[in-house]
Amino acid sequence: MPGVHRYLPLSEAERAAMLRAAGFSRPEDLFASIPEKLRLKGALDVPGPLAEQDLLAELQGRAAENRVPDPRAQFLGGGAYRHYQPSIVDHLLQRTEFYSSYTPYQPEISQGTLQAVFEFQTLICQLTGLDISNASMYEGASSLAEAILMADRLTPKKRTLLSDRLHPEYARTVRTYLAHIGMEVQTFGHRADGTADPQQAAQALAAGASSLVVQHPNFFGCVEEIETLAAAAKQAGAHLIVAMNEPISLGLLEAPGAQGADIVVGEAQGLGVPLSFGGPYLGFLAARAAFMRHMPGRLVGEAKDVDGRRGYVLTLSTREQHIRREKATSNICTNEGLCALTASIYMATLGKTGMMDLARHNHAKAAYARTRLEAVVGLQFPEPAPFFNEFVVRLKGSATDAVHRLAEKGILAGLPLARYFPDRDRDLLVCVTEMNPKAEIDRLADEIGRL
Amino acid sequence: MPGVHRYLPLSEAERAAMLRAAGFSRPEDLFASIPEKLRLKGALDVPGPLAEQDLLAELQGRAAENRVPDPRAQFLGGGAYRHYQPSIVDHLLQRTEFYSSYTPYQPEISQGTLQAVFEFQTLICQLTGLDISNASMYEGASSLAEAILMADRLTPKKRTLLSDRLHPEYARTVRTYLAHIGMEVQTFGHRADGTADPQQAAQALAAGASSLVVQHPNFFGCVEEIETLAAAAKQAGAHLIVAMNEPISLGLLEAPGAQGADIVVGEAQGLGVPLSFGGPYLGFLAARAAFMRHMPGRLVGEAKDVDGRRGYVLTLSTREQHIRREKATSNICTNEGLCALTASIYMATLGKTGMMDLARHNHAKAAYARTRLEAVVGLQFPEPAPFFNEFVVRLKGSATDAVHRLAEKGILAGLPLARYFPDRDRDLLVCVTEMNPKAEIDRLADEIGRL
Amino acid sequence: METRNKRPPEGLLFEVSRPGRRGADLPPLDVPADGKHHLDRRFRRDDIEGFPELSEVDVVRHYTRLSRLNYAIDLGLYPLGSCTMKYNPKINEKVARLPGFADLHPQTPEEMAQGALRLMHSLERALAAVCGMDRFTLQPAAGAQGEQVGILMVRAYHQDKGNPRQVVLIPDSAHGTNPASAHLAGYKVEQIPSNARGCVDVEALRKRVAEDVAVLMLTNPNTLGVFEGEIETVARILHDRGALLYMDGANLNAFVGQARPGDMGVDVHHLNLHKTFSTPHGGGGPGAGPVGVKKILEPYLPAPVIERDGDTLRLRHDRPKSVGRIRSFHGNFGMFVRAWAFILAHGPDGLKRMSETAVLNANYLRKRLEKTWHLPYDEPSLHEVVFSDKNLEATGVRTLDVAKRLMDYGFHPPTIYFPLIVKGALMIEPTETESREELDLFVDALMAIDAEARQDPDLVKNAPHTTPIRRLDETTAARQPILRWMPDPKNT
Amino acid sequence: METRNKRPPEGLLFEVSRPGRRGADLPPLDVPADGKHHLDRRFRRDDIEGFPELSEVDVVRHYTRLSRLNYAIDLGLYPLGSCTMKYNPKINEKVARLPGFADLHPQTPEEMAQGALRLMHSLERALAAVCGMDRFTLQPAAGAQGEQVGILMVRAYHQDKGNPRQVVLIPDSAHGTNPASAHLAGYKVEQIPSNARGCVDVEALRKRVAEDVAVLMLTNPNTLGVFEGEIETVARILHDRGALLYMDGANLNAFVGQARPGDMGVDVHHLNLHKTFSTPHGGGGPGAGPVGVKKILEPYLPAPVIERDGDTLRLRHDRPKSVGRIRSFHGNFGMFVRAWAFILAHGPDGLKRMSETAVLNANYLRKRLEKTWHLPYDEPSLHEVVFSDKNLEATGVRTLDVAKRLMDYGFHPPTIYFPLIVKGALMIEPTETESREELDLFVDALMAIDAEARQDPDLVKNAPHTTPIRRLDETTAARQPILRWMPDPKNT
Ligand SMILES: Cc1ncc(COP(=O)(O)O)c(C=O)c1O
Ligand SMILES: Cc1ncc(COP(=O)(O)O)c(C=O)c1O
Repeated sequence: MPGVHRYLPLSEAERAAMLRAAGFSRPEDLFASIPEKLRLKGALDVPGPLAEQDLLAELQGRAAENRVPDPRAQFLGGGAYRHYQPSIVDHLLQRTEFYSSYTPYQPEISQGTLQAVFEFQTLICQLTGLDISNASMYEGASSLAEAILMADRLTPKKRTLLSDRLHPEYARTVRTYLAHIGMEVQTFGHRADGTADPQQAAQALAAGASSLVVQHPNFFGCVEEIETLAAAAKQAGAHLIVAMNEPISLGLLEAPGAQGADIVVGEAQGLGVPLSFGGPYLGFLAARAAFMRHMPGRLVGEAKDVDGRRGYVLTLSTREQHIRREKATSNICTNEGLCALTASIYMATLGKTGMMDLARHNHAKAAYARTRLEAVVGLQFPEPAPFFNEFVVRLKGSATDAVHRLAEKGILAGLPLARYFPDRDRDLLVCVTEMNPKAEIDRLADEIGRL
Repeated sequence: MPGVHRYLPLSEAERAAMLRAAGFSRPEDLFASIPEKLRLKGALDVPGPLAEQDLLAELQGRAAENRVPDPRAQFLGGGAYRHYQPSIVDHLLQRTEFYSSYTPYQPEISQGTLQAVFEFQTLICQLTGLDISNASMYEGASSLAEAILMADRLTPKKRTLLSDRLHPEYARTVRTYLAHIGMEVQTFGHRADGTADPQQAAQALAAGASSLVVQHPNFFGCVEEIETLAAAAKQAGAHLIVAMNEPISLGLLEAPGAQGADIVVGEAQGLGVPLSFGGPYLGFLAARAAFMRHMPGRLVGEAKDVDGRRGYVLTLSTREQHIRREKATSNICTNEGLCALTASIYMATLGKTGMMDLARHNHAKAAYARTRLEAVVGLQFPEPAPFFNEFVVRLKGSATDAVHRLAEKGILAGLPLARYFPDRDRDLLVCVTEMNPKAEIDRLADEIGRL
Repeated sequence: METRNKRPPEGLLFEVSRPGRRGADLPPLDVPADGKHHLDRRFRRDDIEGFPELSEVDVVRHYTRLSRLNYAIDLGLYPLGSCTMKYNPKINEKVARLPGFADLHPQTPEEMAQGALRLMHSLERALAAVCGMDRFTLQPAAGAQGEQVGILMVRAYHQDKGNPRQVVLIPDSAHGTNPASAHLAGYKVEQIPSNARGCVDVEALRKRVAEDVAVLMLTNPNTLGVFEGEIETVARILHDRGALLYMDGANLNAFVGQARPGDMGVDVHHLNLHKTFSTPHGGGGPGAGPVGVKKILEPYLPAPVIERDGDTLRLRHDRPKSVGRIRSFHGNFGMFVRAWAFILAHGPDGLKRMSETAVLNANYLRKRLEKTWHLPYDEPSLHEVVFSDKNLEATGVRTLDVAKRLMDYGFHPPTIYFPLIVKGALMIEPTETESREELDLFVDALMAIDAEARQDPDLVKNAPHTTPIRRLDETTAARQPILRWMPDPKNT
Repeated sequence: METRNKRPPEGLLFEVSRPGRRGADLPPLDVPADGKHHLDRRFRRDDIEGFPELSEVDVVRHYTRLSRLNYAIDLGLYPLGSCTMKYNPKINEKVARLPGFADLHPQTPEEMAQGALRLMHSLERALAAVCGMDRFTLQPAAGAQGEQVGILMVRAYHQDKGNPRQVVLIPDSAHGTNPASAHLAGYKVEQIPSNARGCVDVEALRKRVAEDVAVLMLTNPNTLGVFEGEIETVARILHDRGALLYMDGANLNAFVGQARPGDMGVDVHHLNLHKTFSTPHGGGGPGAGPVGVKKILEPYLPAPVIERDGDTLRLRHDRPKSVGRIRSFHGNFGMFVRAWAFILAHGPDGLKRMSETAVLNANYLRKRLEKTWHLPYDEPSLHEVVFSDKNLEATGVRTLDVAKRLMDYGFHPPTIYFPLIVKGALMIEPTETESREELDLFVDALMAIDAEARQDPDLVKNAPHTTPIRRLDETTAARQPILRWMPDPKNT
């Protein structure tokens, strides 16, 4: 039966009957409104159809072509982080009521999603030490761009200052977003220890800017001096935007909001969202209350129903594109709802002590790896500043070659910085998490020593 | 915190408060009713505790120690069958409302399970061509024993006749069940073509028996002459019990009920239940209406609620152990509910045409394999009778050795009959299903040819 | 004002079926469709009458809708006494589905299945440690089959000594499977009365135990949740007369890590992995009922047994004295994986803490309820507590009504009318995975129902009011049983 | 008589939290806890104030209970117009979770990620075939970001020719993201009116298109579900004046396999994998908004692009004319896996049959409803149909009331009050995965509601009556926004 497909309920007979009932004689007539010459004559040039059994085999084959070392022996970071996802997270995500539902436009039958988002907003506020958070954004880089735009809406200066320690893909994305809306993007430099330089920031701020952007921990793993930078920004009437892409660090690091940051934005993939070769991930945006009506994206708020029951609704939608059109605070519509739910369940599962212990473990393991590598003669550490779970090691030779040679030993040693900075050919960005047992860290250090 | 475990909600503080509230001063006092000298002093000698991350790694390690060839190159049958489980089956099974609920003693909040069982009972009746089915039993072998007991309850003769073509583990289980309740077990022989011999059956029946038991297709893969055997049984006033352990065959073979069988019983694992090294599986038992009040196990029936709504309940429970105690029709309590649900979803998904097509494919593939092997000189086929998806091939040398040698080629060639019949050292039971692509069947034939 | 959603209830598979639909597509047949092995017409069927035809979407919706009609442990307290309805860890579901386990064929040669055999071997040893027994069989599919195997071993033991004996003694408080299993092992069942404390009457036992008695099946803690304090004496009485002691270990959750059957004089017992070790109940099953034995019974264990042979584990089938097989293959392996994961997750202290918490929760409930609800046996409770409807006699509200009314408060009712020695029993087992707030909510509900019973008994007697279906007419259902769907003659 | 279950609603995570509980245990730390890299106090926090503390059981119950408050596609028709809420195949969820995909780090060296790159490459090529475009970028995270990328490319194209131009034209029936995205690309937005048939007014367009116009963003089929029959003329008008045609492909489900944007004169368009290609909506996301372009725009595609280099696929970053990155990494890869699986499952005929069925279902609904419900634009419908509440004017019942009342009939309401050119719009898109009986049930509900509106308007105006929560006061919610939980001052 050509037409009967497992995903299409209608049988041939039903199809024919409905066609008649709808007043058509032939299926083609359904498309009579498409000019004849635009009607596709041939068949589409796509593979398939495949029975599910063959489909699974096909995709298993594809997945198997990704030849990567055992996760325990991977040391990649650089904007995406390897963390263990407790089994209940995915189990709960697979509730069809969560993953197959739409944006909760109809609150009476969407309280599950709405309450979960309200909780997500609160959890992000607690982690970042800020007043408000939205319901999620696409991912870290575009979220940062939106944050810069938001800061400039509250305090129009048409200028932002980026630390040169920002993830290169974030910097590039910001430039793409801001290219044509008359905002100037300027970068400021760093100190010898690898952290953003408050002096240079202050100088740059003197010319006026709506925001000062610093990544924390920065792209090279260094923990930043948020308080100092916040002071400089405040002084110049600019908003300090702290960009983060390793949320687990917030289990150990002081909440940037408590250190003077006005906006904390970035990537929350680390909160249990699968690596999935780069997406879907989870942009987040938290800010001081003053930004409330300038926020991009969806916001969920508390409300009462006609019987006085507490419930939750999408609110402040006059900020959004479907109401404000070109004057909206952003063009975002579909966001990353399910990833926000992933992160919420993850955070709820780890809880306060779990999050703080996990962060301690990550730091301890990275510190151990660093110490082991420091014992290897001939290696250098161009960024001596304190770090969380990531740092740069300068090898004796090409880091790219090193990665390939260690791959043969079943180790994915890290990210060669040459990928972004051709002049840093010997530098390797190494990330160590709870996924890396001591034995593998030792193996990494030994093999690097043998290079 | 020693006491706080992820599976135990109570915090230390709550624990202490509740202990006090319950009127105890120390946790040990909770066990004051256990004589002091019986109280365990030391700690239990068991491993753990493991964090979930380590637990997963540990069990992945165990699973990896099972070194088996690719499923496509496996040809094992002999009571458990390799079939593709459509993805929706497990997705639906993972609804906590299905897998974490208890036996539906409280129908008002168990209609999901009850309706599903009612549907299962109906599906089994439709497949077997009989009037009634129960809600599931442990697995095939013990279900057969229960069927024999049931037959003898309706028609007490204290004697049953087993075909010698019955799965040896089934025969052994029947003997264990019947050993001490005064029932005689006798076997009857087979014909040269490998099928049960109606003559011998008739002779044996002459002495009187409540049941005649034949497996279909039998252990050696042969399709049996149910009509003839049914006639013989009827003639002697005995019930024909057809034991089946490959339910997929019912997509191609005439319903035994329509051929005169009084009871069809056996293993329904083939209906989408995972192989899982032998269990949990799915015993099923279908029979003519006359057996209704003699049925072992749970039965679900239709009922009306106080508002006239249709619903389903556990019924005819006066047959069961919790009411009848030692006079019950069986001692079964917990059954294989979730496996019955698995089978129901599987059958619903394949549907009428799917079940019939799948059975045709299985037979065609087995027939192709048989034909390919027949072309190999020196091989014999001791059971020439028609088969479904399984048959015996007699190799030139030891089948056990052959299996080991082919394993090195990444093929699991089948079940050496020596496992059960020391005298059939050269015989290999080969099963071919939709899981075996032509290429692997060809490889099997070629490699056997090379032995 | 309306209260019920107007969508019609989900029909049966056969009613939502539509001719010509299909929910699965098979890979194209890659071999000749017909050859010399073509199966003769007389063997073939040309239809499966009434069999459903649905698309994948139809199937998913059907079962998703049905699922929403069920209560579940993940929705709240499920206090079925004697059923040990505890939380089922999700990781256990995940590991049981690892392809290395889920796709492993039971006929796989031992050498290729060492991981599975090692897991079974480890589980056997862990259970032996937990129970203080010498050896375990994992073969039984559930507790009842474990009882059957256990009693068959007892019989084989006596047989070996020349006389299988005739009688199995069972307390009147025992679960129905005990007598049913003893019967299947060919024994005559005799009841032993419980004493005023709800425990086995030792004097009555002493009088009764003679050469004809093969074994006593004692549930410990018994179905009142009370520890059989005189179990050692009981064992001595039996052993002195050559009889054995079988323990029904369904309630093992009460003292894991606190005490061990093996130290109590127990010769053989079963336990339920689907209770103490949290394998999911699946709406009725599957379970697993491992049986532990002392050395004296080891020769009679069902075949095969797992044994070391150098570094490899082997399944030994040559066991001359074995009672034989009780089922095909190796037992409910999928449950073994889950139970093993459960043990590893807890470790020695965790298991001890598990039983301690289960008993704490039961005693907390008891304390909060006993002033209002009648406690027929005022004995120390372990993992569960049994109340009755006695205090409501005047109101005409019965245990069944209370059970149904609890549904309106969002709870699954306790086990009711069991054990039989308590009239109108409400048997409550909270387990260790309940939080204090959930227990308090349950107490509040029972307190509210007690008040309702006095103020507005009909409200309770007509409960439940808020469930998808209300009370069903079970009598008619049993009198004119409809056990399967039939095509409506009108439509055919 | 009671109607609502008495269990209190599930509290917030922070309310059900209890100090000292934990839901996860970490592996023991296997390295020194503190060394010379100890982090200075001033960097550290010593608490995460208010952060929840729950056991695993608490978390599972919390979210399981919340889930039951949601409607879902697997529970029934979800006819949100313009959202294409179709069945999400379960196999897609399974393959997206294969460790080879789910655990693949985005910084993995290309050589080790060939499987992922091949999948992306295949998907790009399949989408190009489906849409008749020359090249695709998969980078955009959703439709809106796809629009943004598309318009940025248009800008780069004009820029290259020396003048980026100033204006983007958008019909008044367009989705809000269109103007918002155009604005982000630095353009001035001007509305083009729709004509009496609900399509773009070609004459108005012809008048308006001049040197300052960069592009027209045309939704096709438009938000009325009507095919823009004059699209070729529209393209010609634009091209004649050097402007380009952008197509919003959110409604592509209407003509997959029947017609292709590339053949209609479209220069660039996005589509939504989370609509036409069934990746789950996830309660708001994630999605994916691939953008297809004609050769002329290829140089401007976001970097990186995937390119063959012998047998290996590589990510090319050196794209001098590229508009640059719009996000980090390679796009929403998990959605690519699902979409690719969806395409493979259907094949060419299946995809064609998909759109045919979607259109059939929409027209079947339309026919059954149009006599009773007001059809503001009596034009041929493709995948969706837009009604209005005009016929109910006299009753005082409004579109919102109808939407809420549908919930009492067990349905999710259609999209309402969109498109803006229809007063009181009810925008119904059934998709191809609905069965006839589900559509009939929906028609019956709308018919019944029409009758109720006339007989008992308050019943409808006060709907819903049977949902866990009833109508919420959104005005107050927006006036005094409460956007996060705060500890109750009383308790602190
Ligand atoms: C005390 C007792 N014994 C035996 C059994 C029977 O166990 P199963 O249901 O696993 O066969 C049960 C289970 O309900 C029980 O509670
Ligand atoms: C017509 C139309 N255009 C654009 C969009 C925006 O797509 P997305 O939500 O994926 O950003 C939508 C989605 O609602 C839509 O319906």
